Amino acid sequence: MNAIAFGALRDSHVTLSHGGGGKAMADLIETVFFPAFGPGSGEDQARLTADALCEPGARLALTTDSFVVTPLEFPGGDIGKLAVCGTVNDLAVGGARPLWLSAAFIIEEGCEIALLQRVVASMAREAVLAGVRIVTGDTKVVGRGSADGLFVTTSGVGVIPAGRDLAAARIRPGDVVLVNGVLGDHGAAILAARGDLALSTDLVSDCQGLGHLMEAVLAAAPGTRAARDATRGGLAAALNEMALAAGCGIEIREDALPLRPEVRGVCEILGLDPLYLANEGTMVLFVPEAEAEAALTAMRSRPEGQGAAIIGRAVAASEGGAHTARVQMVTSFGGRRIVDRLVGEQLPRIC
Amino acid sequence: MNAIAFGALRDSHVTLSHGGGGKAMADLIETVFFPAFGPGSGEDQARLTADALCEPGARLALTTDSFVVTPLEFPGGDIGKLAVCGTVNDLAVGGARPLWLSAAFIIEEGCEIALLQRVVASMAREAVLAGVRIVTGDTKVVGRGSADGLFVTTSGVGVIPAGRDLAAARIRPGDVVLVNGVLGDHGAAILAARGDLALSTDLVSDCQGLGHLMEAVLAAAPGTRAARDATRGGLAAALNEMALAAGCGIEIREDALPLRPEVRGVCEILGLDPLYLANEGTMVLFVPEAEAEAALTAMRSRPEGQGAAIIGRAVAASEGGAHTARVQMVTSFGGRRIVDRLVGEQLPRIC
Amino acid sequence: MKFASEFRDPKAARALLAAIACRADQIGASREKPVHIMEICGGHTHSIFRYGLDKLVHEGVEFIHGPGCPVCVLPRARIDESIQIARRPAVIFTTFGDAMRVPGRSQSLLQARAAGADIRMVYSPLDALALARKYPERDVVFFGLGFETTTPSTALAIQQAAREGLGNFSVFCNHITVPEPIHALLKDPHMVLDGFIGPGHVSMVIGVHPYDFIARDFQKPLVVAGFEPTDLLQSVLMVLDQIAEGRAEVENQYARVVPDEGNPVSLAAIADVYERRPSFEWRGLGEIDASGLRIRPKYAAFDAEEKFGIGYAVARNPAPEPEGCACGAVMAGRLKPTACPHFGKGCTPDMPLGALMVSSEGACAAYWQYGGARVAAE
Amino acid sequence: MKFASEFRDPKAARALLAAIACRADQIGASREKPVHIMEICGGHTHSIFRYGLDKLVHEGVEFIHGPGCPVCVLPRARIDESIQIARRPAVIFTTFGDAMRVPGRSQSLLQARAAGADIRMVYSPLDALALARKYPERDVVFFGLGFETTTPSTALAIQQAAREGLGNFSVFCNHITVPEPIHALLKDPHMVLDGFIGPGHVSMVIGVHPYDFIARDFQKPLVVAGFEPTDLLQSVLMVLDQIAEGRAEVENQYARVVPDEGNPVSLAAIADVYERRPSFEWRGLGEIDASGLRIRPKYAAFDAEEKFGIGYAVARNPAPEPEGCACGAVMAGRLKPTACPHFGKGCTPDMPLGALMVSSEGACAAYWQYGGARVAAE
Amino acid sequence: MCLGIPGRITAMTDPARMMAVAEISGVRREVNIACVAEGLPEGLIGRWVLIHVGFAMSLIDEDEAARTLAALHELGEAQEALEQMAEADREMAR
Amino acid sequence: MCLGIPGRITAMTDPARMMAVAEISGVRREVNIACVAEGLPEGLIGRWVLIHVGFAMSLIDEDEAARTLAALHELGEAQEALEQMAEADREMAR
Ligand code: SF4
Ligand code: SF4
Ligand SMILES: [Mg+2]
Ligand SMILES: [Mg+2]
Ligand SMILES: [Mg+2]
Ligand SMILES: [Mg+2]
Ligand SMILES: [Mg+2]
Ligand SMILES: [Mg+2]
Ligand SMILES: [Mg+2]
Ligand SMILES: [Mg+2]
Ligand SMILES: [Mg+2]
Ligand SMILES: [Mg+2]
Repeated sequence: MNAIAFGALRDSHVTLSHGGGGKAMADLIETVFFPAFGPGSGEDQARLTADALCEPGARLALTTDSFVVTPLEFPGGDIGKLAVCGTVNDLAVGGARPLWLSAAFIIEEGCEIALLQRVVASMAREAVLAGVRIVTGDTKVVGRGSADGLFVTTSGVGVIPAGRDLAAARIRPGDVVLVNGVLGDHGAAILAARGDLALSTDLVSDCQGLGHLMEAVLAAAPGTRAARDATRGGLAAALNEMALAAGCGIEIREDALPLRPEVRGVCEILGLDPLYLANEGTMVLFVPEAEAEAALTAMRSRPEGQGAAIIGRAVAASEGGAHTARVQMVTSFGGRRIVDRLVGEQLPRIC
Repeated sequence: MNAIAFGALRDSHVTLSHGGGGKAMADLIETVFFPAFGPGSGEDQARLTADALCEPGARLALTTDSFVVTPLEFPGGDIGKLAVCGTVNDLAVGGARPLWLSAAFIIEEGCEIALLQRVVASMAREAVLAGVRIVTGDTKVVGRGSADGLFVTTSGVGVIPAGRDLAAARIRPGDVVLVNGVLGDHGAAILAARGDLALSTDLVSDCQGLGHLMEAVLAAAPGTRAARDATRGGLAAALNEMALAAGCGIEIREDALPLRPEVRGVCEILGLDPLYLANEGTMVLFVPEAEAEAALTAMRSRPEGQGAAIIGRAVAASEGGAHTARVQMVTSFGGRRIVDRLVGEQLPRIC
Repeated sequence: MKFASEFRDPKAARALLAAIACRADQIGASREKPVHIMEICGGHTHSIFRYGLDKLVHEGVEFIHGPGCPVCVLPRARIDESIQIARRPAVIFTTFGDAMRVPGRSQSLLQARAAGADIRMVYSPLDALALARKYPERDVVFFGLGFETTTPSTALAIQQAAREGLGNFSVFCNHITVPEPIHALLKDPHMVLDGFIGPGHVSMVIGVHPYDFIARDFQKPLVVAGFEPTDLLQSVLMVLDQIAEGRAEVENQYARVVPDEGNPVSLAAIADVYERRPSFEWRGLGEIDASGLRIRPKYAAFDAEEKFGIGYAVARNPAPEPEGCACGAVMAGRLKPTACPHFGKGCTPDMPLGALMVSSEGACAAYWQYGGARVAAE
Repeated sequence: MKFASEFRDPKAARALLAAIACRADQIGASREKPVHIMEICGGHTHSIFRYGLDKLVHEGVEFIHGPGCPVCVLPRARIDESIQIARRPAVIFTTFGDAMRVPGRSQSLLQARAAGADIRMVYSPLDALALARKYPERDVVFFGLGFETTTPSTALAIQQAAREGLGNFSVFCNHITVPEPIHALLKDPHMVLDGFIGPGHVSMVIGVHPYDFIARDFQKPLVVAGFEPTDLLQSVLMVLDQIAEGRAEVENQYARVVPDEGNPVSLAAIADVYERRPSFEWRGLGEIDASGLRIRPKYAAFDAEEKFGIGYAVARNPAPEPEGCACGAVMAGRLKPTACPHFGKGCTPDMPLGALMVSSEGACAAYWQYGGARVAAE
Repeated sequence: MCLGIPGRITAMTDPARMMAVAEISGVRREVNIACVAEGLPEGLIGRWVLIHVGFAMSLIDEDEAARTLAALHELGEAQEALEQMAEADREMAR
Repeated sequence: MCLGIPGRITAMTDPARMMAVAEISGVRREVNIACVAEGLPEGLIGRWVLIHVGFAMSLIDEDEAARTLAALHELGEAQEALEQMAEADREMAR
């Protein structure tokens, strides 16, 4: 770098100046964000209209997630792709058609600007794929050691067309449980990508948007009861949450769970259970038995649902005290065990 | 603490378990967030309807901000109050009536749960005052040293009634510039509260919601052109941004600027300019001359506008090159100087 | 997965279960008067619940879950001491994830970490060594934890550190051994055990002969077993066979991994680095003579107890078990987890009162997590 | 604000401006042939622009902005050296905010901080001392910067550290003195200056006599001035009075703060802690004999240059000024900032090429920020 | 108590420090092979070992494994035959 | 070059270390008073000092300040009189 190479636009790394509300910040926004997302409104908020919102019976859906992931770039994605897909998916699994996203960045001083540009480009790409627009945003810079590189918070607004009402409370015993693909790829890929466990694999995160898949499923299986993306806490957390809301039990079959050998390998090495590994493009779906095949076919007809499988069904709530198990698994060995929520995240263990 | 005092609900500080997607996280959410914001929908998104949104000509407004502040609690507020007011204000200054907020929390391992509860209570209180509902949220926990205690990102959805169109581009030479109160209180109070400069003052942040004030102003001065909350970068940043969008100049009078002596004191000691200090409940408003008095009176009739003042006016764009000054100040001494954007945030200086 | 999934064949398992049922009937075992077989190792406990073997075997066979979970038997005082070490500003305290949630007197390592201690999870003592190389200005302490399976790895790490002169590496040694607590259990006059499933991975280090006293002095059969479901069922059958035939021998079901004489390299490393402590405290069981290892004086520079003057190196301050905790009785096989008055009430995995609720290998946690109690109750 | 706002009275200012105009006419000063008055001190430059005095005074009075901004004259090599110190893992490098954005050869301190160096802004060397007490295991280095006003504070901090035995505190000393560069300027054959506004706060430490040579040897008037607008205008008038009357004296407009003899405690502390360097590098001006201070050998333990073997303590590697930079000529009063070919093009506050664009006290930055150029151009 | 997983040694990384790569279901990790090297690290490539906390603790005896499996297989076949007979009995009884 | 602000000493905090509290427009900060204490720190309370980087560098001479102000005031008054005369002249000229 020679003496001329100073100043906002030519900085290679983010400094506190880029968050100060002055020229350097404007330069960062104009250099990094506008080329990817388009220029802002110039006002403090985006102003939006959509006919779909005004149709009688339509409802607006609002969701938000903060994304924190190490490393920021990993096989199969990056924090930006995650931030768009995660919020799109939270809209989609509720039956909402995603329309608009906001994106707020908390950047650690020292973050590489080229990295930021890659993340933002990845967000823009994923938004196009999902058919949403990133319409407003925010940038904050915090001192070194006050964040972990980059955090991205997205919020999503979508519209739930009249007549759609997906909710876990609508699940009935006998409903069929489906997933759209293999489990645990994201969690296992991230564990390996972090490097501190010195594991090397060819695993790739499953990070992907599920909006189009969900529309396809709803077209084929309009009676679909409920869906959930199986993110933090994995399939086990999603099923437990839904069983609780539905007031029923869920029984899954170990044999039926789609799992890659490498995911099994990571789990064996670290003593983890793949049911609790995070996914970022995998959802669990409850469909009335009569529509199960239609839903499965619809899923398999799209790339996001190639690996779709029926993994179990909803059953009557079992009697018992407050601690009664809601989710059970029939093991491939013929036994039966509870799939409970964990206390916290799984820790690698040796015994 | 005795042996029984373990487990999620009885923890006094956040651990990584509280972010793991399991029981500890559910406990945290149920113990800290639900009592303040009400229980969630049980789904991944909030589902909302509002008649106002469906009126012909109405537009939806969407905004987002991440809040990062040290210390998390300061005289006059805390990060939670800031997060609600900041987003409400970004909606309000665009003429939108705030309806719904999302709130995403990034919590550093070790964060005191009692602090979290105070912050969340403060958000709930401020939401009630502003007449908005916090309808969805998210919680992430990051390792110690990967965040600075707590970051809060709020997004806001509001509705801009038909016929309202506040935009800096509508400002015309001759328009009058108003502020609703004293400048720089937040920035100066935070600088002092941080403690590392060892300054002690009785200053209190101006953090407050401006939605009701904005409605009052718009009722009294329906011709209002544009407004902006003068947050990061202070009044100077807001004016420069607006002048740029308007393609005109702005002239303010130093005499007319409402400033507390303590703010002046902090600025003298640290070599700062109060025009660049952040505010969190102060907005700048452009009104046609004919409506200026009405706007001023409407402001002063509300507590948020007690200290309102006319501070200048829009003027024709001055000729000149790319670096032509847009905002100028007539000094109390009779001179005239440019009020430019800074490069980054102001640093305390000795010379 | 080779050498694992082949041993999960349901057909073979059904045959083994049928044979077990036949043998159990033959020796008159019934729900009311069951044969008590202790699986010593927490890994076996885990497999039993993971595959639901406890509910598949003949009702006359009752599994008693032994003390072989190193995390469960780690006393509160040792957790307190590890936190004391971890809190020192220069220290990076490294541990297997297992130990993170174990409650000490006032905090777990997870909570100490949240409160500011630099505590990092590693998969291997080798990763702790790598940290010591990476941060020469810090003191990297490894929480040495586990039975004979794990003991060689820390011994080899210490030898490696000594070779490299890594003065900033040390081990907080909590290694314990299997035979001694079994001896203590067998001497208990209320002992009800009829036979043992021996720990497969401990045995690959120490071989099968250290269990000879069980057969010889106490006339109980022991079969060293692998961890897959057919391994376990075959081993149960082998124990029942011995009982039916009036034999009491040490047998090896897991010969594909366990050499009868153990692993000579591991045994040499252990002998070089460690010596027996006069006694060591076990959670729920109290002090047991000669049941723990300490680092020999020649490696004192790598002994965190010596380096920081903590633990058995100074006057100790043992913490009594929480009141009403029945862990000792459960580990001795005198009480089922569900019979403990705290089970599922004051004691759950998110708020463990006793040690057996902490690790997923603890009998109470396994009952809870895998529904040994809850599914059965339905 | 007492002792400040009273000196901003527009009425008095108008009177002073009228008197100045009268005196200027009287001595025949005009836009074409102005009187050149150098305000040595960057603080005065700042006040002139902040209050628009340059545009209010008679057009025959032209302010020349002197070298009295310690940040502007800090050479790039010293920034490089400070970054070298700051990058050491144990170091906490503390600095006034002013220095954060000054470009070194490849980085500013702000950028070095973003790249991982532990660099903290403080308001006072006392705050750096407090950090040294708080972090005994770290090396706290204070970036000692400034003219005689600031020099006593670091001297007192070093004395205090010595008393407390704070071995982890040191100062990277860049203190410089006012009279020497003025002497250098006056010796320049192209010198155009007619009189000086003397630095008020430097003078409260050193008194007025160190400027005697200016009047005596070079026959130029100098008036030590305060920083409020009427202070400055009154001082300009006093300079013009001397010119009109053919006098060349050192006068003191700022007697409320500046004792003629300076401050004895400060002078004693300076004498105790510092000695003159044979020469010191000034950005834009080059090496100037005896213009810098270094820490005396008896305080070598607190001298970061000695402690870390950096800077003048070893072979230096001075960085040439960026090509085409006209800072030297601007500081000497031979060029207006706007006459520099880089001004507003390659050189702006967010991308400063030369030193004078960095600090808000730098003449070029002040022209830019306060519109000395831009408003005038309209 | 002690998680052990079978893995195959695929490459040597640092024979002096007794380090090699093991592969477990497509996942690779560097492991210490001091306990199984028997003086000739290179001979290990392709061998299956039992891995615990990053150390190869035991060479898997493939013949023993095959024997156990064969016995299990036999048992399974016998069981199947029994079950088919029982099934046939039930069919007939209907 | 050197930001200096007038402040008033309001309390002693640590006389041994020469530390006192100064107040500047309602803002308080601990400052070192070694340069202005003249052996009797307590006598400083109520006195105005010129503060730079946390050090009281000079006692403000209030008489001198008053003198300067009086001169400025006089000048201002004279100027006002002059301006009024000029104004009156202009009025008359209309
Ligand atoms: S339920 Fe808790 S207290 Fe009771 S035996 Fe089990 S772990 Fe111990
Ligand atoms: S414009 Fe830049 S290069 Fe030119 S004199 Fe000013 S600071 Fe130096
Ligand atoms: Mg969400
Ligand atoms: Mg999501
Ligand atoms: Mg924003
Ligand atoms: Mg998947
Ligand atoms: Mg979700
Ligand atoms: Mg906003
Ligand atoms: Mg805002
Ligand atoms: Mg979420
Ligand atoms: Mg205000
Ligand atoms: Mg705003």
